[in-house]
Amino acid sequence: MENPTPTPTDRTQIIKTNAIGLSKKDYDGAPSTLCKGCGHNSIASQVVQVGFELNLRPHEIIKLSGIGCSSKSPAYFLGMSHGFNALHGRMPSVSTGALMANHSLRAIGVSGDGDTGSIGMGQFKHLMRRNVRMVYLVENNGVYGLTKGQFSATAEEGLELKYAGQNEFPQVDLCMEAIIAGCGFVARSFAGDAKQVRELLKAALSHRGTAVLDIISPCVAFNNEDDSPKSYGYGTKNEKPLHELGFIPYAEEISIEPMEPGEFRTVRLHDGSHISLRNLDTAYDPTHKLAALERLQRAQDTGEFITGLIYYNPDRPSLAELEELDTPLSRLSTEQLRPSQTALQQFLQSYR
Amino acid sequence: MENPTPTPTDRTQIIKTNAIGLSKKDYDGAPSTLCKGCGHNSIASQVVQVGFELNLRPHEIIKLSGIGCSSKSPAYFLGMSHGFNALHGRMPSVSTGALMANHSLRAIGVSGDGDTGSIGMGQFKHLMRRNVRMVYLVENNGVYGLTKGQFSATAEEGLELKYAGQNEFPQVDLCMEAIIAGCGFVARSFAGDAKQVRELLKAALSHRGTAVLDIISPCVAFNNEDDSPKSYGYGTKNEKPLHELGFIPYAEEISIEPMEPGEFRTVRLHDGSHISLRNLDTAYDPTHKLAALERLQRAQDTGEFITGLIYYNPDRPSLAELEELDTPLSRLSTEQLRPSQTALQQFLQSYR
Amino acid sequence: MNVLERQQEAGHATRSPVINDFSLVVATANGTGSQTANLTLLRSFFKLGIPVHGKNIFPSNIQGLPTWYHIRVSHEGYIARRPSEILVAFNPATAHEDVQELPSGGVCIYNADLKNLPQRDDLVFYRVPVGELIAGIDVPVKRKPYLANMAYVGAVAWMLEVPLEVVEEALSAQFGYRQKLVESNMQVVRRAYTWATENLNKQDPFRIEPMNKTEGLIVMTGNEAGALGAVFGGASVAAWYPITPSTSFMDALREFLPKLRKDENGKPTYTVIQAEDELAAAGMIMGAGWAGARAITSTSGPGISLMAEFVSYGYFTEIPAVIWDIQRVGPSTGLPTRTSQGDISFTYTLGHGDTKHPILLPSSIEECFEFGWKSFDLAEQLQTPVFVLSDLDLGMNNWMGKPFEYPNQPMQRGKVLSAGQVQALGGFARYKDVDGDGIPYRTLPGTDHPLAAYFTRGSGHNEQAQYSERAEDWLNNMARIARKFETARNLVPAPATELNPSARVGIIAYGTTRYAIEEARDHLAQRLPTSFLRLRALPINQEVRDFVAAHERVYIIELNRDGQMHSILQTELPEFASKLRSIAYLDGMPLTAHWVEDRLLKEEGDSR
Amino acid sequence: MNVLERQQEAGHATRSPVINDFSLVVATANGTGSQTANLTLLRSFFKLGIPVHGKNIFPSNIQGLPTWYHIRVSHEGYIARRPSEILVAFNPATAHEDVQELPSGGVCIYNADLKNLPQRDDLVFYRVPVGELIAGIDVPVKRKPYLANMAYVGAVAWMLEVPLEVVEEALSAQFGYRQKLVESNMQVVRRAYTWATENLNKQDPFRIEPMNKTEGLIVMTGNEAGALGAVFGGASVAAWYPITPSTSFMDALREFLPKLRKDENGKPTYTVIQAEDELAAAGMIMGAGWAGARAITSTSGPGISLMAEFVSYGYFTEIPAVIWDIQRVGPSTGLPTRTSQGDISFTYTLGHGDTKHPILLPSSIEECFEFGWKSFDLAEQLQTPVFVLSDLDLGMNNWMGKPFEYPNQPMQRGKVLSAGQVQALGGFARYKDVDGDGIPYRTLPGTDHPLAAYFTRGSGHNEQAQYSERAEDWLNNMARIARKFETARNLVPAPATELNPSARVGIIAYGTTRYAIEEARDHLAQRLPTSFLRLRALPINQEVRDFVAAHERVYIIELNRDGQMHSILQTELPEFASKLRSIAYLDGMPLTAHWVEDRLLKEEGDSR
Ligand SMILES: Cc1ncc(C[n+]2csc(CCOP(=O)(O)OP(=O)(O)O)c2C)c(N)n1
Ligand SMILES: Cc1ncc(C[n+]2csc(CCOP(=O)(O)OP(=O)(O)O)c2C)c(N)n1
Ligand code: SF4
Ligand code: SF4
Ligand SMILES: [Mg+2]
Ligand SMILES: [Mg+2]
Repeated sequence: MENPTPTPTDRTQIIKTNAIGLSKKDYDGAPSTLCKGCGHNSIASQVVQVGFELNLRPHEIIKLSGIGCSSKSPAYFLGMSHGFNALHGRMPSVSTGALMANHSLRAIGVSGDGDTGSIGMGQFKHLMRRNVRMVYLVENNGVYGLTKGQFSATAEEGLELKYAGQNEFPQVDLCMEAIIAGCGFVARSFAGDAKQVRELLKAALSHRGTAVLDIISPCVAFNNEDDSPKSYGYGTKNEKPLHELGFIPYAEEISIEPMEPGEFRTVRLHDGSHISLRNLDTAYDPTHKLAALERLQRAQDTGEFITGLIYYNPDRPSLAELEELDTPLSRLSTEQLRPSQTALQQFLQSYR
Repeated sequence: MENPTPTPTDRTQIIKTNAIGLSKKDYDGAPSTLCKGCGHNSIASQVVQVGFELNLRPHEIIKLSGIGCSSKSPAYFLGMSHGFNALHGRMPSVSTGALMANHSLRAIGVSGDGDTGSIGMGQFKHLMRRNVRMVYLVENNGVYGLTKGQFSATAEEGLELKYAGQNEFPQVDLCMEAIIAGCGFVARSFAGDAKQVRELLKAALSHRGTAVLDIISPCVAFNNEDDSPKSYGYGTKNEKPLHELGFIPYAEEISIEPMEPGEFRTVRLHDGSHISLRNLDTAYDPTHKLAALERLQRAQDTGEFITGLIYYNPDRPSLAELEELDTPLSRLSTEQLRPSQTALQQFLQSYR
Repeated sequence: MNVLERQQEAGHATRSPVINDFSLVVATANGTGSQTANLTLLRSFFKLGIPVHGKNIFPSNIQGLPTWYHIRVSHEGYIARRPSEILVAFNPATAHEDVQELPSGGVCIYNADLKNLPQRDDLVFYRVPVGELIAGIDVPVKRKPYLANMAYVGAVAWMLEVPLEVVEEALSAQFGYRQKLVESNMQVVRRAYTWATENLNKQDPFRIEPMNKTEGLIVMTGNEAGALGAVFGGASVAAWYPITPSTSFMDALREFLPKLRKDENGKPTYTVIQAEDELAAAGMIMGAGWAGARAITSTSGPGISLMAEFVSYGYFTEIPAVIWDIQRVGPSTGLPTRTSQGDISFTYTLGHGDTKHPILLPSSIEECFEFGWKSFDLAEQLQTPVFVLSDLDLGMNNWMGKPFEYPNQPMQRGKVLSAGQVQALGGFARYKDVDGDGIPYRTLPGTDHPLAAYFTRGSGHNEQAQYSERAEDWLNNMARIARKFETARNLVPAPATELNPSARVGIIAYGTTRYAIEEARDHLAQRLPTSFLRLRALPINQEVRDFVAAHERVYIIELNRDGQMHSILQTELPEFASKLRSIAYLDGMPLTAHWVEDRLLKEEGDSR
Repeated sequence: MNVLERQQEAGHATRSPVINDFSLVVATANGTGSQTANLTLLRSFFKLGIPVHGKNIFPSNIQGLPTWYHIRVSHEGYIARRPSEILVAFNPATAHEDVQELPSGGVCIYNADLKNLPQRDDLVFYRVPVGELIAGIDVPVKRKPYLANMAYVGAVAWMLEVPLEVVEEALSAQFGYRQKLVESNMQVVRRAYTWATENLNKQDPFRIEPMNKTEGLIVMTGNEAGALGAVFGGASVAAWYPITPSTSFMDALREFLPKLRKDENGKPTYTVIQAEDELAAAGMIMGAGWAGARAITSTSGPGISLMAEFVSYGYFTEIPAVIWDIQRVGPSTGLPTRTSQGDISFTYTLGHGDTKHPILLPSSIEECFEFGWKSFDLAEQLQTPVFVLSDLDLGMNNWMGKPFEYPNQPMQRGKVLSAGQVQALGGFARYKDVDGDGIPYRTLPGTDHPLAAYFTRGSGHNEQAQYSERAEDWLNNMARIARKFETARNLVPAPATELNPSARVGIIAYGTTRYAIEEARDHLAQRLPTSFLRLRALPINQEVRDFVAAHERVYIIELNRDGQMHSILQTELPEFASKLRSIAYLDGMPLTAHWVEDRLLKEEGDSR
């Protein structure tokens, strides 16, 4: 049975619970109905793990999605949080509305590459511009899984697949798209790299505005041949993390210093927590937009599978900040929502 | 009266005609109903001029647009060509369909910044990916002119306007968007720079796939205060051409050499014509994607108003080439469209 | 039949004065600022206590194309459109045709610059030397052209004998009492007035005389009234994309909210987001309504088409939201600056699959205000998207009305469970019909209880909101939603009915066609007495059935081509289908009483 | 009433054989490759000359959720859904419920791995030790799980006495005669068959016997048939976005076109573009139809909603295009893998403003093929978007049919003027009603004549296609388009009517509900004789009016909640509105004859 409303674990059992007394089970959702081995499943289980480790209060979270196998995943985590499985490609607008109604909520949005890059391109770009505070997970497999494997906009040019044939069009790089649209937290990861996914997700939840995680998530049914850049085989063999990542909850002030190859540094996140980066191979500075674009383009040209925090810039206020929202609008009293009778009479004076 | 179907100029008059015997008047459209001084009007008249100078055969051209003041302009040029004033933001899909039906036609699409950057973002990006052979003119004024001056997606962050107030969101740079989406001909110009607009338009018409011209075109009604980057005042004062441009129809083979500052070189276009570039101030090489992105980003950061051919790469085949279209589909005979009776019988065998 | 014809009928040899009963049209070009001049005239008549209404017939561009402003002045209080007897010809492009259209006995006040107007000796012509009159007035150059319009204000004032102090008062209101502007403009008005007094002699019968019929009334556009209603309805999340004629609705909302809806700390209790298109606007109000905001958008035809998928979603997932459709002429882009009632059937069942949506049908600024707040109550009570179908005529033109009544009931937030209630109930099932009215209970995100959460999805679900492909779950759920629609019948505003005991013929209409119909009914009182039922909402209730039952023939009069409401009523009242007759017409202009009379008489003639 | 009941009625002491008259259901999990096994059974019966039909009831996911495949075998030729007497229980998740649902006297063949099935001694159980049977067969590991399904093929073959060579023939066809695959699979089939012969003894009455009722017939899905029709209709530009259940339509088109539509130089005479969404797909076919291609798209409910704005545009600008809606259960995402007739009223007037669109309503693969080509002729003759409303049941399931008839008329390209004709006429007016049928003339872009060009726009225009805001231009143009729709009435396919002289009751239906209705009518021949009119298109013609007139009561039977066609007919035939009765039902499953009989008898009971 899908999405049973779970209840907090009975305390009498001896089960490991977190700081707010919830067990990992309490962060589960319904059993997955996705294919065994689907990348989306491993991502969902990382969300569960992160919820547990960060002591998230389920009722403070909302989970949203579009349509697709990927977009089904919110049903498979955080069963005690409100969920919204929207329309194909339209999760961004729904999230925007929901978070304007109640900006105290923290939102985890899940989308697919088709849901975001094909039908959803417009809403995705404009969400970035508005910088709505939410985590935007793309479970990117380069195909439309749920409709049986057609190419999506993120499929590599020239890629050949059994059902879909050959892809004639250049791939959409969602990280680049997010960056030039103004997104301040852009990361790429790999469903096979559980630890990195977790650390990035934690950092993303601490970001001030929209945080995009473009997670390559193999479709074992339609796009998992080892020579496909979005397969497990390819990912496991070729993933090239730009740095080693660690998330440090609520540490004291630490500032950003420029970094040399292999050097270690921490970046302060909006809510006071930090993320630590230890560069691997090359020096990479995720705080420079052009460097990020350059790196992504190079990776695309050379077929490198780079992962990590690709761009970070906390300067732009979130939409709720811009709108100067205070009390969540959904919590306003009737009195706050309806001006007085005298207010009406006065107002009408100027129309006499 | 709008859009009168003009007839070729009566030869007996002594009027200057071009190589195919048409006068400039023959390339006119209906009288404009746009505001006096609107940038869109000057662009329309450049299209007329280019049609005349390039000896375009009106019946070989189609003109398409979305909705907006800008999108009205196709009615004001090439009155002897078929026109299609589509839906808001949907000109790209309509153009794609029309040019698949008849890929021998040359298409001039006109859109606005709202039509392209707001409602039309998705179709714009996907048109670039498909590389449909057409000229895509954006008459970019940073506002929704026809609906009385609200900010569009290309308005500068922080810009203040009388009606629209202050713009809180980062601007969409349509040139960057086009480049990362795979467009091979990306230029920016200024409605006030008639010559440059003409030369770019000519070159664009010779391009193999989609050619994007992002033309800053002031809205005198709603966004023309001298301090606004999309005003005449600002443009005239600050326009910074990256190079001097010249279009050379059908010259013999000339290849591209790397160029030094101030050096002169020509770039061969798909149909054998050329465009000559003489660098101004800095060395700028429009054939390198990253350099182009870098330049655009820098211009945005420093508020520079750069114009010229920003990126050029003729390598990708057009959609019609990819689809291996030969005889225009709209010209196929009934025989070519309907297989024989025996073909049907044979085909059904395998379903018995 | 216009006043002049009536005069002739009355067989006057010399023309006796026509007082407070005429229609005047000002012909100018778009973007010449004539709106100020026109509203000044309108307000002058209003301030003199004479019932008046103005209609702006403008083109779909920003500058230069023909524009007509119709002012109807009627001591009887009729405000429907009526062919004008008085023309102010200030647009060279249309002057010729405009003059031709005047009825015999009409008046033409024209700008002296106009060349070769048609010669008609059955008209009275007044020539106004605008050039001279505005010469040397000191105003910023930019405003210079606008001054020309003040010349006709002065001329009209002279002709109709409007006291100049009244004009000045009206003008000041228009310019927000910015003295310098008022002065420079009044200067032109006075010059024109004096010039006319000295150089023209009045040959026409039209005059105005003060009355007291506008005592205590207000003047406002329907879009302003609707937006104000939304403000008092607690609109908290508005999302929109610009489109004529709905833009001024959101402009008003954005103007009113900061004035009326800051909290004790000066923080906004609302937010208004300009979306990238209508798809996004629809998604935003869905998300907002789901999360507990009072969510609203306004749009017009093309936007409605783009919202179809989300409305189908909102119907099935049961999310409250309010959608204003300020109707313009469709299909497609159609006539964006002309009025229509052409989206009725499309919105009533908007979206794929079996759907039905409540629709409110305002006909006045009072109802725009009322439905402005009530639509939120209905949306949250019924947990479904609710439409308000206004039109360009009502939305963008200025109408007289009574000062709005403050909402006569506390806000209805519908069946929302708090954490405490969830605790008390030991859980809840999102889509269960607990009360038998088809309306389930919901919780808002953020409700602090482990059993409060549920999963919203557009795919099949059972009472617990769990994914389900089971036939019986689908069947039961959709049957319940249908019951909810039955509940709606008696929740939505009831029709306004005028039963005429001696009438065998009934009229059903909705929205702004009422004014032409009401005037026509008065004229026909003797020849063809009628009853009148004005629908204020869909779905219909028993009252409508009874009305139809009580009459031999019922004409549904509406402003579209296909008789959309007529079709809806035919399917809702099959037993009466054949006595329901359609009178549908759409050319972009509001109906005239004259046309309604003719059509009714013709139809009745045919059916006798 | 199923065969078993009938047997009991007939009061048999011992159970006499039931030959070629049963329904069998195979219960498996999605993505286990059972489709091959099921189609092998289907084809075996077909090859034995017995009328047969299969329905796949599958979930909206790719792997693991329950799936049922129903096979109806009927010597009488009935192919409607019928509750199954024979169950192949291979899905642990549903086995318990599946067994419960069997009628008394039914049969259950089950996988020995299944634990604690319900004990019912009114059923016959056959236990099949699948594990043993597939042990050590050599196939690529990946295919191993699929083999299990072959075990039930063998067991069913034994039970129903299907000759193994027939099974092998069918199997080979399934595997495209790839010998190695066929061999390994047949091995399991044989093992199961032999094992059953040796270890089971037949206690059930069901058997099949060869007949000759499938002589010369073909088996195909509706989507394949429709796509093939489009290929012979000259489809040249197809644009689409994937969506169940329409995806297989485009898959078929993309498979067939290269085989049948290369020109003499091997160049394609078509192109198929996968769009980024349905908005774009709609825009592409508008552009293509305008430029002279035969343009087509296929989609389902959510896509229809997204196409609304462009369809309103196409209606008003008069652009030919064909839109297939393979209906699934809505509203919203609904049940994407279940069948429905729920988009009828939405598509009929799709788009804002006054719009009406021709709709073709196929009920068989023959009609899918026929409408596949005819829809292009109609779209180009009428210069408007034309819908073909199929459904998931017809589109995705395999149906028997006669080999398709080659188009019986040359292609109708409609009123398109060549350069020469424009020259001869000295110009043309795009939107002029030259012939009085409401259909104007058009030219294609690229027509080499200075007067050939015109400007297409969704805003108001006059006969010359020039921009116009004039009231009379709007009125005339829309009136002409309405006339065009009247012309359509006699151009679209006429209904198929079976008049029964002794019938006072008529039935009107469309699409795939026909099979349940035809079977029901036969059963009711004595108790309740009925006439039957099957709509093959909208708008309706005189024949429909006459049919309704000729009967006392007419039931419109359809697969949706709100009786959508019923409503359309009520408004088209107001004079008969009250004798039109709605029988509407939607739970995602195709109707059964049994249900139709009951409902009809009940309704007739009530109305007596
Ligand atoms: C408007 C609309 N069009 C089409 C579909 C059909 N559809 C469902 S999911 C999907 C694509 C999903 O691809 P992606 O977002 O990459 O998710 P994945 O299944 O690959 O995880 C499509 C086209 C739909 N549900 N709605
Ligand atoms: C679906 C839809 N939504 C909204 C509109 C209203 N509308 C017409 S033009 C326009 C914006 C045009 O802006 P832009 O593309 O920048 O053109 P400009 O007028 O500035 O040249 C809008 C919102 C419309 N016509 N259709
Ligand atoms: S089809 Fe692909 S994306 Fe969908 S569940 Fe299966 S593996 Fe995952
Ligand atoms: S409003 Fe602006 S964009 Fe539109 S015509 Fe006038 S100047 Fe041009
Ligand atoms: Mg995908
Ligand atoms: Mg603009």
